[in-house]
Amino acid sequence: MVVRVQAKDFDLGKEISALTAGRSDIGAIISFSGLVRDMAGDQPVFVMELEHYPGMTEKALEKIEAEANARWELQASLIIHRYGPLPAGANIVLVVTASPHRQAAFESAEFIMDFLKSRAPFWKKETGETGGKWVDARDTDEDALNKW
Amino acid sequence: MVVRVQAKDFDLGKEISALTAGRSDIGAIISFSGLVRDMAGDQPVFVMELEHYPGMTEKALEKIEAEANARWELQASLIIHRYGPLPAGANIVLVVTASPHRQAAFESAEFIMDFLKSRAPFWKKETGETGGKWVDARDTDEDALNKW
Amino acid sequence: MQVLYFAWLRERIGIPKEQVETSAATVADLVAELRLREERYALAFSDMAAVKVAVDQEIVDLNAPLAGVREVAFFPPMTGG
Amino acid sequence: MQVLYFAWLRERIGIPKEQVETSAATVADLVAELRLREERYALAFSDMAAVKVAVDQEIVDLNAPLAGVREVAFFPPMTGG
Repeated sequence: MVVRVQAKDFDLGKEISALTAGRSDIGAIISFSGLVRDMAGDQPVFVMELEHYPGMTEKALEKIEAEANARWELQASLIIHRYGPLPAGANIVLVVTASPHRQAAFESAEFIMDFLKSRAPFWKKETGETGGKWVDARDTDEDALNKW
Repeated sequence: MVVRVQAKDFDLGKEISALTAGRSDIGAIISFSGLVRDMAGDQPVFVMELEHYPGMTEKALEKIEAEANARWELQASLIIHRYGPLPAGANIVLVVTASPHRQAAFESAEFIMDFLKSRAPFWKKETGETGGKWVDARDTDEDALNKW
Repeated sequence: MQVLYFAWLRERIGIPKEQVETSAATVADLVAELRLREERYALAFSDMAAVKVAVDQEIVDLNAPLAGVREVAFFPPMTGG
Repeated sequence: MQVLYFAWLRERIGIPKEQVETSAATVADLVAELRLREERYALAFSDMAAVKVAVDQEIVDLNAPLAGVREVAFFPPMTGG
């Protein structure tokens, strides 16, 4: 179980290699990468500013990760979330789960992402041609929690 | 849409970088890696031999990938499946899907894996202390198709 | 206690955090006090349906008590991931 | 036509493929012919519930016709992924 909140970029391949190095008991690894899209609806996005609540962010992510590990048989899990100004195309978040079974790896990664979206204290501001705009929370993200 | 059936290993990080290079419209990328586990039940596994049906394999994987692209809004998709003798801990399969939306990326990757498990002509033989044994198809893998 | 503001609450109030001396019993009481201070607070807290609260880094609702609390944070619904 | 065998069917029959001259009308007829050839074929095809068939690289069932077919493959249920 690893949680990192950082400004700098991450390397998905290296992170997964580090999780699996020296072991041969893992059957399935899921990675989810979230990236800054260059459009929000029909408006271009040049940069996304990620603000967060240092201290609470780490706690919230650790709680979500611990809950995933309690619900599923995981052999490894990782959450990396970036903050600061991120240009279009940049990595925002990486979630990795490893399990003997593919279903557990899929479900736990989806669970972590669903809770991270509306339970971790991050706020996104998109800046494009018309200036900056805080991204509204979506009802569908809150609804996504109900399935778990 | 890319399908590769190969004996040699793959590098997950490089594959994803190649899919996303030079573009900034992707919102979510899922990767699924399947690996050779060192145990089958309580029996050690030293090597897994993957046999396949050249020609039909590629067709079957292309069909599954095309179906995923028809069902979900995907910006990129990739299936790599290895064959031949693979030691414990080795990569077997990589599935990557990219989409503007995380739900589409998750669902399509799971769809591809579910169909790949029982619709692509691969057969696994595990060799451990007691010799080689063909892996039986599991009813749960066939059942997994019904949800789609 | 330390009071923190994030995202558009921070922008509207104009500062990321401040030390507040208060005898407010609950979060709601604290919000009522802050609203009376200045226009920018009144504006930031004009629609509490759009504001979430954490007390000592745990999400709570408006009637949460403030006794013994060191840190209160106000922010819009979260949009991570 | 070309007939292919995979996994334990290949092992039991002892060869990965062979050219078969047949006038069998369906896959089931072909299986009946092969069974009569030698013990190893009879053994391989003793439980057809455990055998899948592809005709020209498409999965079919046992009553699929063989007219114009170039390639028939027999194998156990697939276990990829």
